[in-house]
Formats: sequence, structure tokens, C-alpha cells
Amino acid sequence: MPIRLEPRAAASRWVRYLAPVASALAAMIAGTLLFFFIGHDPAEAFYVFFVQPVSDLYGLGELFLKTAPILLCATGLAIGFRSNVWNIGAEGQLILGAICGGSLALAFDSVQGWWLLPAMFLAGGIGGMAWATVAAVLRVRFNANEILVTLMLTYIAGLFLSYLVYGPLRSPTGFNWPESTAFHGAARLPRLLDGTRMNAGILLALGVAVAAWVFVRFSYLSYQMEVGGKAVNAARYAGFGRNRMIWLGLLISGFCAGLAGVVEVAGTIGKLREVVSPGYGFAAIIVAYIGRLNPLAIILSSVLMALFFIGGEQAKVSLGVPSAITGIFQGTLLFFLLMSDLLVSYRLTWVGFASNSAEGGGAVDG
Amino acid sequence: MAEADFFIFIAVATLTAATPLLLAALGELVSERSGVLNLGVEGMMLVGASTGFAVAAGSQSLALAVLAAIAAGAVLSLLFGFLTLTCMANQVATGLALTIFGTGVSAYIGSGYTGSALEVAGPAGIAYLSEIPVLGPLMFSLEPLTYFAFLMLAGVWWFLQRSRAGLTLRAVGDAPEAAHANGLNVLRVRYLAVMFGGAMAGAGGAFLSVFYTPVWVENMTAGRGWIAIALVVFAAWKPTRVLFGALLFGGVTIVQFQVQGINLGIPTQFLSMLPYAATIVVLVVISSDRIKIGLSTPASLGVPFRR
Amino acid sequence: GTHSANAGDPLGVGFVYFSPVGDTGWTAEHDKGRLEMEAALGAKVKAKIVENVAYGPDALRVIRQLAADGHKLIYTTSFGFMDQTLEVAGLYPDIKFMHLDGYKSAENMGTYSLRYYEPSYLAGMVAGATTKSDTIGYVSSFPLPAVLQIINGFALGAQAMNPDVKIKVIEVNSWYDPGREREATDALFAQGVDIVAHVTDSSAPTLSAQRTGKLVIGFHSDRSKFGPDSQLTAVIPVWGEFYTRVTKTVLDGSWTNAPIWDPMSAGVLAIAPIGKMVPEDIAAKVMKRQAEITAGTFHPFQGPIKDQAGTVRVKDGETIPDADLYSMNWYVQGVEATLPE
Amino acid sequence: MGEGPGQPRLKLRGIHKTYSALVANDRIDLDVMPSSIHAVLGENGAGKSTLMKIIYGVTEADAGTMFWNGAPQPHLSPARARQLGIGMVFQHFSLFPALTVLENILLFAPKGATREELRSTLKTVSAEYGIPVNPDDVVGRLGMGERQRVEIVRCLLQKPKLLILDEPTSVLTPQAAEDLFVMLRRLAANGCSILYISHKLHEVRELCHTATVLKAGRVVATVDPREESEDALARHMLGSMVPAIRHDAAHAGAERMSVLALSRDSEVAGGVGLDDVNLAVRCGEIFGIAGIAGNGQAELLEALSGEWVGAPAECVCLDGAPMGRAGVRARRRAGLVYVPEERLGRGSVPGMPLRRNSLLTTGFANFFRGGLIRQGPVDAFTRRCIEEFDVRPADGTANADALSGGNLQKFIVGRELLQSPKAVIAAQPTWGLDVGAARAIRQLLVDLREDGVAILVVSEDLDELFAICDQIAVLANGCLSEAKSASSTSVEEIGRLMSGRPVAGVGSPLQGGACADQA
Ligand SMILES: Nc1ncnc2c1ncn2[C@@H]1O[C@H](COP(=O)(O)OP(=O)(O)OP(=O)(O)O)[C@@H](O)[C@H]1O
Ligand SMILES: Nc1ncnc2c1ncn2[C@@H]1O[C@H](COP(=O)(O)OP(=O)(O)OP(=O)(O)O)[C@@H](O)[C@H]1O
Ligand SMILES: [Mg+2]
Ligand SMILES: [Mg+2]
Repeated sequence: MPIRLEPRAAASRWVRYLAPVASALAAMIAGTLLFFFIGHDPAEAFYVFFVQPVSDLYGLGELFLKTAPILLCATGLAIGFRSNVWNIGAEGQLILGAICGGSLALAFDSVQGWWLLPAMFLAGGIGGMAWATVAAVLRVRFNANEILVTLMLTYIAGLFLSYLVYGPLRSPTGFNWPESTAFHGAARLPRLLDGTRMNAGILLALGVAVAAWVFVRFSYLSYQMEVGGKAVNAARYAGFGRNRMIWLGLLISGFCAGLAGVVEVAGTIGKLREVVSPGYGFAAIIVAYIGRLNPLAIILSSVLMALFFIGGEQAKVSLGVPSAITGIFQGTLLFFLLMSDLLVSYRLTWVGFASNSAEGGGAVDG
Repeated sequence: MAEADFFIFIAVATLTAATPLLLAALGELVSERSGVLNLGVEGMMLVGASTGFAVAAGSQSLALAVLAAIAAGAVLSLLFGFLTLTCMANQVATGLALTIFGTGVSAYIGSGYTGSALEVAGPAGIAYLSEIPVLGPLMFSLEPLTYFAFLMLAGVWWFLQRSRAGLTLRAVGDAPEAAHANGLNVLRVRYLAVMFGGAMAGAGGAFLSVFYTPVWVENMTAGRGWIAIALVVFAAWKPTRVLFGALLFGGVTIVQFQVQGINLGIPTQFLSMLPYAATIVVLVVISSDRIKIGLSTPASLGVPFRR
Repeated sequence: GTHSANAGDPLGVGFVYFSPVGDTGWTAEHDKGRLEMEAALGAKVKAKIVENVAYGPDALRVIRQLAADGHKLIYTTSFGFMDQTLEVAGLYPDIKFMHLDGYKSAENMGTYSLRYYEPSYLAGMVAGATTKSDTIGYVSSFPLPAVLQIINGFALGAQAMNPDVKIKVIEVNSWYDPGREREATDALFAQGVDIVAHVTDSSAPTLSAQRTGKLVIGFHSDRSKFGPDSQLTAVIPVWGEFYTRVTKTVLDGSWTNAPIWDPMSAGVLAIAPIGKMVPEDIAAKVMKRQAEITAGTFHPFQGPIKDQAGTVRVKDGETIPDADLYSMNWYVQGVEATLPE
Repeated sequence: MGEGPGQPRLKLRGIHKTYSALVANDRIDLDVMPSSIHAVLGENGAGKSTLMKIIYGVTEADAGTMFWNGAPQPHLSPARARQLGIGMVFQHFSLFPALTVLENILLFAPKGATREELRSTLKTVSAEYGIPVNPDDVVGRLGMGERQRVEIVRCLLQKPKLLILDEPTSVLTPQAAEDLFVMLRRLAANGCSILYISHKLHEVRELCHTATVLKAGRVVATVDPREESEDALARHMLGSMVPAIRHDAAHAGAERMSVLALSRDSEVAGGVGLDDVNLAVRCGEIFGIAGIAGNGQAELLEALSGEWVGAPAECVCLDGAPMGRAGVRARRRAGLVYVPEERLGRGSVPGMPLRRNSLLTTGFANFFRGGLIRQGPVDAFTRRCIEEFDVRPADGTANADALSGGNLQKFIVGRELLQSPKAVIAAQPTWGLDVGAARAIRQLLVDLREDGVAILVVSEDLDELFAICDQIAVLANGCLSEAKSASSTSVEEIGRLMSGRPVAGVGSPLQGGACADQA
């Protein structure tokens, strides 16, 4: 090959910041091309996908409505991912959060105290954390791969919620449909803007993201987690207990996902039902990556992902484009991002065709 | 006799339900033995399923459908290979991205086929032989891909244990630097292994959409890709044990419906949890012997190789 | 932006589907109905569909967009859209909304559903007369009133032809999951039933029956092409009839929000042609009963009806009140299944 | 073609190889004659391994030609090299631990070779050269010395005409090294050429007929090592004299670090546990633990550093205080620092800049405020470490993996020693380092000893131990021999203890039986 990869001594700062932006641009270009090939005017598709959904206040409200749960999940996951704790079951933890927070609202349906909402968030966070605890115990105690455990627990959580809304939590006045009673006012997140559905959930999410940024950027604990993620033996050598890091990674992400669950049921939905999330927990995995596991950047990538969701829907309504496109789009974006990772730590050098060039030497000798 | 029929049914149903798991897990096993952890099995299975269905519906040829699904899975895995092998991207993240991408692509391919079905022939099986009592239905009345899966099981076992190429593959998974230093083409071996994984996942997907139901529906793999990955861990990366794992999970899936039919009064959601819960339990049991699992894990699993 | 419709403009009719339009099944039947409605009303209407819309809060944006785009009548074709339809109805008082299978309505939002238990009773008669095992399998989705009505109606129909018939139920926790539907169907056949009926949406039970040489009662669509030797009959809605009628009321201004719960006699429900494996005399009995139901001289839930525990739920000589039917949460005697408390 | 007596078997002309801006091999010319044992010397990073990899076809040169028996070889690959008769024993990573010995050999055997054929050839060859190997052993369970034998046998099976050995003796006991030399001489006598790389100059003087010295990728001298002193060789390599280590007589004080009756199992598969280990290190003393890795070294180091805390508290004491149950960081607070063997991935975090790596083990109060890190003081510390220990490049933002082994080691040693420790544990502190770097680090340890610090050095390199230690004990098979003062024992005695054999003899060093043998 005429191009050679050479490692950079220090990861390039410029490339590090530019890579996600460039990837997003590349994905958008790829996306518009995709629309072109399935027979739509790319300019129109671009407008419908990325501009029209947020061209009025209501649309912006929807954007932030969707951003909140994604941002919460992604922030928590990022902290875990930094220490190589692969919690990919935020969706399940979100469901448990919704169940716990929601049950509290239903249990106190005659109480109107200001404390109810905070209590619901606490309960939801603990619920999410409890679900993550299962994975943590199995990982720490029995060495069971957390990727698989958290994922299986997501399926179980979904079925458990289904059991609850068909059984014990079913509304007595809802003609046996699988829904709980609607939460009353004190258990609902206040709306922030009239004429929109945007609620206080986004403020909570932003607050959590900023706090997470401070934690990640400056705290010794986060440093320890990062060491554990990058080199297990170094962490052992330094005395940063790996098990503690696994616990922290899972509990923090579980807690955040639990909060996201409460944001959904106390904010957007207003009751418990069979489905409380259209896959926010899974989307958050990509979002965390697009944000390079940096909570501030994750704020931006969450908004982007929310826009993808809404834009996909808009394209479905306005252009009749199948919703599958959104998944393809997300996948493409992530691919570009992963590809650009290469440029952060390697430099591409043009060595021309003529020279007798070769692959680099193997790491055969120290 | 009724009892015997019942157990034969359970056995046949279990073998059938185990087939897609067996196929996908064997592919993933080979990929992992070469050191590449591809978490995109679910996505590749889905694309295999939708491609297989589309081709079957279009051509009326089941063989063509399976081949197309195999090709589709392999193409998708090539994308994974490019990112993780050539671009050295993180394998876990790329695998997750592949699942998302594959889910989208499969939904797109399948969007014209929702609700339609392939017309099935009468009872599957090999004429005359399947009429032999007990043995007949058990051995000769299975779906063609079930036989294929067993063939592949034997093939993969032979390949890894007996063939020179299999030795090379294991060597690459064990110590890629050493392999490279001795002139083995690590990337080529890994590309081939990853593509084999993709092809088998594609075949597993096609089994679902072309033989099992045979209907296309979005997300129809319903987590089987993930269970296949778990099976590889259960099996401690040994092909023969994959079979036991696949049968166990196929069996749990079938038996939970039997339990419902018997009506013990357990909420159905809890019964539906069983395959997932069983996955966790077996994973825990297998993994808890750290030394053993550590010994059998391919040493370079998930670690990018830089030339 | 909002369009203001002139008198001459066609009426914009929006349809919100929760799954992709396919060949057979729930959404396919609605869309067939939509096409028939368009054919019947011609230039007076202009329909638009949005498929694959997820239940819950996300549906709101879609419904709202349809309203904002100037559609004057919007059908939301699944229970899961209830709250969102209601919310958008509040925002657009001059647009008419029709929501399927729900229990909430508004000045400009009506509800509609069909009395599936009537054709289901007839299908039950076919199955009850045909079964050799005296046990019929049922692949159920969720234990909702609408589903229980169908299964109970079926059971009563089967028992009318064969008092010993038992119904074994397996729930798959999904409206549409071909894999699980197949596994459940196979499980039922393995337990010795010779006929399976289902309240799920895919062709998997039909295909399974065809493959194993057993019999099946279809649902939502006539699937005889997938089960030429296995489909006894099928319970099917006839939405074209319905959508034409209701859309007309909006066109001529006679629309009201009164809940619609249409029986067979309204021409919106049918059973598929009875399979040739069913003897003529039985088919004749079924057709006679169909005529009685249509004429209003027979009600499937006509007492005495006992529940699983043997308690009399409908007394001799009475028929079940609609309110009880609507919130049904019990199985009739002879159905083997447990309901969540 | 042809193989005339005056004709070099291997001839390199103008071999050039660059990595980005770095010239690893600068127009190298080299001739290797049949039957000659040819050393390639040079400091770390001089380009020795790069050159060997080019010869073996692993790495392709940017320019230059290789001639084999006078014929140019344009397209080299390891397979082609093996065909020509070139065999290579790498320092690391060249065997497959999960495979058996036979499979390791089968992998590169000519096409069509069956297991059974190989098994019998293997038997013949290992008998011929007196290298016992069991074809069915899984390589991962073999000791380092045994692995190397497998590797050499693997080369010998191909009847090599040129054998390349890159730092082969770093994992061998002196006796095993001696056995190796005997074998190499025999090979050479039979006409095989040998390219030999080592940082141990006395070995080179003893064994080699010619030495080519590389410096910064360029050939700076070709000498007959038998006629040069070690200092002269070092001067060729470094361009300057290497100062000898100053080492005053011991004036050891109170007992600082002690281990009492420590027994444990290993936690890794195939690892060796510890059996009743006792030792005491006093202030102002360097205590050396000799032994081949894999004899319980890792287990002992874990127990000393606090990475493993399974023993009763009294088993490990610091300044008389029982510490056996204290964690890593508690022991650090008590004044213990540790320089691990594995530089990248243990002593430092790859992918993290030095300024973050400084934080790994340091816990100065001014580094933290309320659980948050103050980067300012950390950066100041990093700069100090880089300056005082001459780390190159002198850039705190460089990633740890971008540094050469020697520089990274200097950084790690600096980071540990700047914490004003009371006790130091150093594992293989100069492993793989060139003479210059090795002497610098050894001198640092000796200086620290003068300041009254207690130092424990675990090493395989007996020259190193004898150069700096006051006391030496041997860890073999999980048993620690009685400590001897360095002046009262000899390399030979320690070497024998290392191989687990009380007297010199034939046999496999690592399979040497129980501890009782040492008594
Ligand atoms: N694959 C590579 N990519 C970039 N630089 C490399 C690579 N391999 C080696 N180098 C650089 O080339 C130079 C020569 O390395 P080489 O390994 O040949 O040195 P050496 O003489 O074997 O040193 P040592 O005595 O430490 O083994 C070093 O500066 C090294 O950092
Ligand atoms: N190597 C060190 N040397 C001195 N002080 C340290 C060191 N490491 C940490 N500290 C200080 O100790 C404080 C407390 O750290 P922490 O409580 O996490 O340690 P620990 O968990 O008790 O350690 P261990 O588990 O090893 O006992 C840190 O904030 C830091 O100020
Ligand atoms: Mg070297
Ligand atoms: Mg502590």
C-alpha cells in the first residue's frame, strides 16, 4: 500500500476534537447519499431529517425531551466504559428505574408532597443500581462477563415490567389494559415551556452531565477507574482495586439509567406501561462513544442522537422513508467515528508507490 | 406410544430450536479462536434472515436463499473486519455498532416482506427413512440446515483439531505477534475467521426466516445472536461443547411452552424469562473457575493487532 | 404549517399504523380497508399512511404532524396510541380522530372496535365439530379483555358442537413474534391437540400446522394460501366497509364521537371460507348460526355461562351486558389457563 | 551460487530502514562467514533487532540488498528465510503458549509433514544436541529456559545454515547459558553461521569470533571481541567510557523489611507458589534474590508489594510493623516503593501521558484537594522526574508507550525514588537495558543504599546482583535459599542453586525436583 501508518508519540489533540465532528459530517454525507440512492432528493431529505424537526419551538422541546434520557444513560455508561466496564444493559436498568420510581408514585397516589419527585428519582436510581448490582456481583464474584449478563438482564427487566402492568400494577379503571393508573400532579415532572412537552428532566440530565465531567476530568477516583480501564495490571500495581472499579462503573451507570427511567415515566409518559423506552439505553452506548466518553461532548452527541430519532420519524411521515434508515444512519456514524479513532493515535504517511516500502516491524523484540 | 411421541417431539423441536444458535455460535467460535471478538452476531444474523427471506421469496429457491444469507453475513463481517483489523478499532464498540447497523439494514431489506410468508412443503424430512420408528423422526425428519449445522460442527472440530490451517488459526489467536514474526499473515487469517463467523451467523439468520417460521419480521432473532456469543464462553471455546449449550437453550425455549401448556399457573412472563435466566446461570457456573476459563480463552481475544 | 381546506379539496385522511404494511395480518388488513375506502370515495378523499409508529410518547409527534399537515380525519389503529391521540385531539379541535380499541374519547375523538367474538364463536363451532382430540390449542398474545372475549367466544362455540372440548392456552407475550408463535403452536400439537387457533398476528401457526399435517384456525387474515390443507377457517375483519362508512360521516358532517363497537351484522367481520376438510353438514350448521348472529337472534355470550371455577357468570336466559364484556377478565369453563391477578 | 570457503554466507549491503523520522538501520553492510559466531552489539535502540528482523524477512527494508551465498534475495519472508536455512530465536513472543511443543513445531514444518514424522525427527535432533524436550507438553506450562530450548530445537529441525539469536541468555541460568554455548560452538563447528545479540559483553567475548557494533543504526566498528576488553567494547557502543559502579562496604542498620514463614499458592495456571519463605532486608543494604522467573518471583513480589494480601499480617513486616494484610497504598504510605518488571502495562499505563503516569503511585498531599487532582504540582513533579533521571524525550505529554524501554524504566525508577522511600523493591531493574542505562540505574540503587534505604532486588542477571548486592539468596521452585553475603559466595554457587540442583550435572534445570534438593 502506498500509505503507511505511523504511531503518534502523543495522541493528537486537534484530531481528537476534530474526529467526531468529521465523522458526524461524513455520516451525514453518507446518509444524504443513501437517500439519493433510494430515490429522494438529498437536499430535501437533509432538510426533513435535520432541520424541519427543530424548526419551531415545539420541535426544539421534543428534541430536548428526547435528549434527557439518552444523555442520562450515556453519561453513566461513559464513566463505566472509561474503566472498561461494559455495561450494555442500560436499557434494563432504565426499566427497573421506571418500575421503582413509578411504583413509588403509585404507592403514594394520595400524597401531594414536594418530596415525592425527589423520592421517586432516588428510588429509580437505586432500582437501576440494583439491577446493575446483579451484574456487578456476578462479575466480581463469579467472573461472569458483564456484557452478556447486563444484556440478558435487559430482556428479563422488560418481561418483568410486562408482568407488572398486566398484573399487580394494572390500573383498576383501565379496562384491564396493560397500564398503571396515571400519576398525579406531584409525581409528574413540571413542563418547562408552554406549548411544548419539554420537562425538567433535561435540567437534571445536564446537571448530571456537568457533574460527571468534573468527576471524570478532575477526580482521583475517576483517574483510578481510567487506569483500571487502560491497564489492569497497572491498577493492581498502584493498588486501585479492580473490583471496586467494576462496582463503581456498574453502579454509577445503573444509577444514571435508573434516573432516565424516572424521567421517562414521571415526565413524558406519566404512567407505567409495557414499554417505557424506545431503546434509549442502547442508543446511549453509541452516544457515549460519539462523545468520546467525555460528558461535555456527550451532551452534544445526545442532542445529535435525539435529532436522529426525531429526524428519522419526520422522514417517515414526510417522505415515507422506512424507519430502518435511522438505524443504518446511526451505525454508519459510529463506523466513521471508530475509523477516525485510527487517526488520533496514528499518522497516515504517503510513501508513494515507487519505494520499496513495507509494513512496520512486528513487536518481536522489546 | 403417546409418551414416546411426545419426547420425540421435544427432541426434534429442541434440535430445531438449537440450530440457529449452533450455527451462529460455531462461527463466532472460529472468529474468537483467531482472537477477534465480534459482538455483532445479532446484526449479522438479522441481515442473513432478511436477505435469505427476500431471496427465497424472489427466487423460490431455498438453497439460493441460504447462500445469499451466507454471503450477506460475510459481507457485513467484512465491514467489521475492516474496522477492527485494518483500522484497529475497538472490537467491543465496533461489534455493538455492527449490531445497530445490521438491525437497520435488515429492517430495510425486509421492509417489503413484512407479513408475507414462504409457502412450506409438507412435513420436512427424508422420505422413507423418516418413517422408521423413533430413530426416523429424530434423525431423518429435521430441517436441511440442521443437518448442515451438524456437518459444520464436525467440520469446525476437525479444522481446529486436525488441520494445519486450523493450527495456524489457533496460533494466531494465541500469540499474534509470534505468528507475525514467523511469517504468518495474521490479518489474513483473522479476516477469513471473521468472515466465516459472519457467514455462519447469516446462515443462522436464514434458518429462522426461511425454515423456522418462515416469515420475516424485524428483530426476529430476538437476542439469539447474543445467546450464541454466550454459548461460546460456556463452551470454553470448544466446538463440541457448543452443541450441548445450544441444545440446552433450545430445550429451555421449547420446554417453557410445554410448561405453559400444562398450566401450572406461573405467570407467562416468568416462563419467558427462562432462556435468558438460564444463559446467566450457565455463564456464571462456567466462568467462576477463573483459572480454567483463563486457560481456554484465546490469549489475544479482543486485542487489536498492529503490524 | 396548517392548511385551511377549501370546500372542493379532498378530505385528508391520516392512518397511523404500528407495524409495517405487509401481506397479511393486522396492519395489512387495515391498509386493505384504507384502499377500499379510497376506491369507494374516489376524489373526495386523499389518504396518507404512516407505518411502523412506535406506541407511546413518540407517536405524539407523528399524529401531531399528520394534523398539522392538514388531515381532517385521523385513524389511529392501535390501543397503544390512546393517550397521544387524545392529546393531539385537544390541540386540534376541528380535526376528527378515531382511535381503535381504546376507552378514552373527546368531543372530536371517537373510539371504534369490532366484536371479534362473534366470528370467533363460529370458528369455535368449526373447530369443536372437527377435533378428534377434544382439546384445542390457543396461541394467545396477552390476557386483555379483547383477547379473552375472542377465546371465550371460541370456547363457547366449540362446546356448542362438542360439550367435552377443552381449550389449552399458551401466551407468547407478543402480538407478532413468528418464532415464539411457532414454538407455542408446536408445543400445543405435541401435547396432543389437533387444532390450534391464535390471537396473534403472524402466519407462523398456519405454517406450523401445514408442516405437521395438523389443523389451524387463522386470525386477522385468510391465510389459506399458506395452509391449503390446514386452515379450517379464519376470523377476519373487513375494514373497507368500516372505513368507507365512517369517512363518509365526516364528509357529510354526520360524524359523532359515539363509541362504535361493530358486530358482524355491520359487515365488518367475517369468517374465511370453511375448508373442504369440514363436512358439509357442519359447515351448514355454522352458516345457520352466522345468520342468527347477524339477525340478532343469537348472542354468543348467552347464559348459562360458567367461569373456570364453575361460578355462573351469565345466568340462564340472559345475555352478557356490553359493559361486562368490555372489561372481561375471566375465562369460561373448559379453558385451561391462568390469568394474572 | 556455490558455497566457497572465502565467500560470506550472508552479505548485507546498504540495508536501510526508517520509522518516520527515525533511522533504525542506516545503510548497513555486514558479512557473516560460514562457521562463524558473529556478535551484533549496540545500545538500546541501536537497531540490532530491526536488522535481524530484516534478515529473517519479518520486516522489509526500505533499501539495500541481502545476498545469500552470493545470490541477491529480493523478496524475503520468514517462510523464504526458513527455506534458505535461516532460523531465528526471538527474545519474546515467538512460541504459542496454548499449543503443544509438537504443534509449535508442526506449524512451520514443511508442507506434508505429519505429526508422527515430526515426533521422531524431534526425538533424533534433541538427542543429537542433548536438548531434552517433550513433544506433548503445552508450551505455556514450560519454564522460560525450556521454552527457549523448544525454540532452538524448532530452528535446528530445519537444519539451519544461519541461526539468529536475539538476547538468548537473559532467561538462562549461568549453567544453562554455558550449555547453550557448548551447543552453539558445536553447531558452528558443523558449519552453521550464528548471529548473536547480547548486552552481556563477557558472554560475547567468550563465545564470538567477530562483533559488529551498531550505534544509532549505523555500523561503527567491526572487531574481534576475543581481543578487546569489556570496557573497550562498551566504548565502541556508547562512544564513551562507562563508569564503574561505586560500591562501598556495607554498613547495614536495623531490619526494615522482613518476610516470615510465607507460604502461598500461585493464582495463575501453572504458576509456582511459595514455600516457607523467610528473608530480612536491613537499612542501607541491598538484598538480591536470584532465580529464573517463574519460580515464585511474581508470587513473592505480589506478597511484598501488597497486591496480594492473603497471608497473616506478621508474614510481612515493615519497620517491625506487621503489614501482611495492608493494601498496596497502605504500604506505600509506610514508605515502600516498588519498581516492577513489566514497564508498560504495569509500571506505567500505555496510552496515558507521563504527566498522568506520575500519579499512578505518588500520593503527595499537595496533589489532591477534596478528592480532586491538582495537575499543577503533579506536572512539577513530572518535570523534576524527567530532569533528574534524564528521561528522553523530556516531554511530560508524551505517552508512556512512545518511550523506549530504557527511558521508560528511568521514568518509573525516578517516580518511585523521588518519593523518598524507606524501602525499595526492584524487579529486573535493568532487564533488556544496554550497558550504559543499566549502569546508571544500578548506580541509583547503590546511592540510595548509601542513604540508608533498604533495597530488595529480584533479578535473573547474576552479574547485576553481584555488582550491587550485599546479600544474595536464590528463589527456586518457590523456596528461598539462605542468604549469603555477596563476598562469600560465587556466581557458580548461586547459578547452581538457581537451577535447583545442588551439584552441577545434566538434566532439566526447571524440572529440578523439590526444595529439599537445595538443602
Ligand atoms: N515498529 C516500529 N515502529 C517504529 N519504530 C520502531 C519500530 N521498531 C523499532 N523501532 C525503533 O527503531 C529503533 C531501533 O529499534 P531496535 O528494536 O532495532 O533496537 P535494538 O538495537 O534491538 O534495541 P534493544 O537493545 O533495546 O533491543 C528504536 O529507536 C525503536 O524505537
Ligand atoms: N502512595 C501514596 N502515598 C501517600 N499518600 C497516598 C498515596 N496514595 C494515596 N494517598 C493518599 O491517601 C488518600 C486516601 O486514599 P484512599 O483512601 O483511597 O486509600 P486507601 O483505599 O485507604 O488505600 P489502601 O486500600 O491501599 O489502604 C489519598 O487521597 C491520598 O491523599
Ligand atoms: Mg532488540
Ligand atoms: Mg482502602
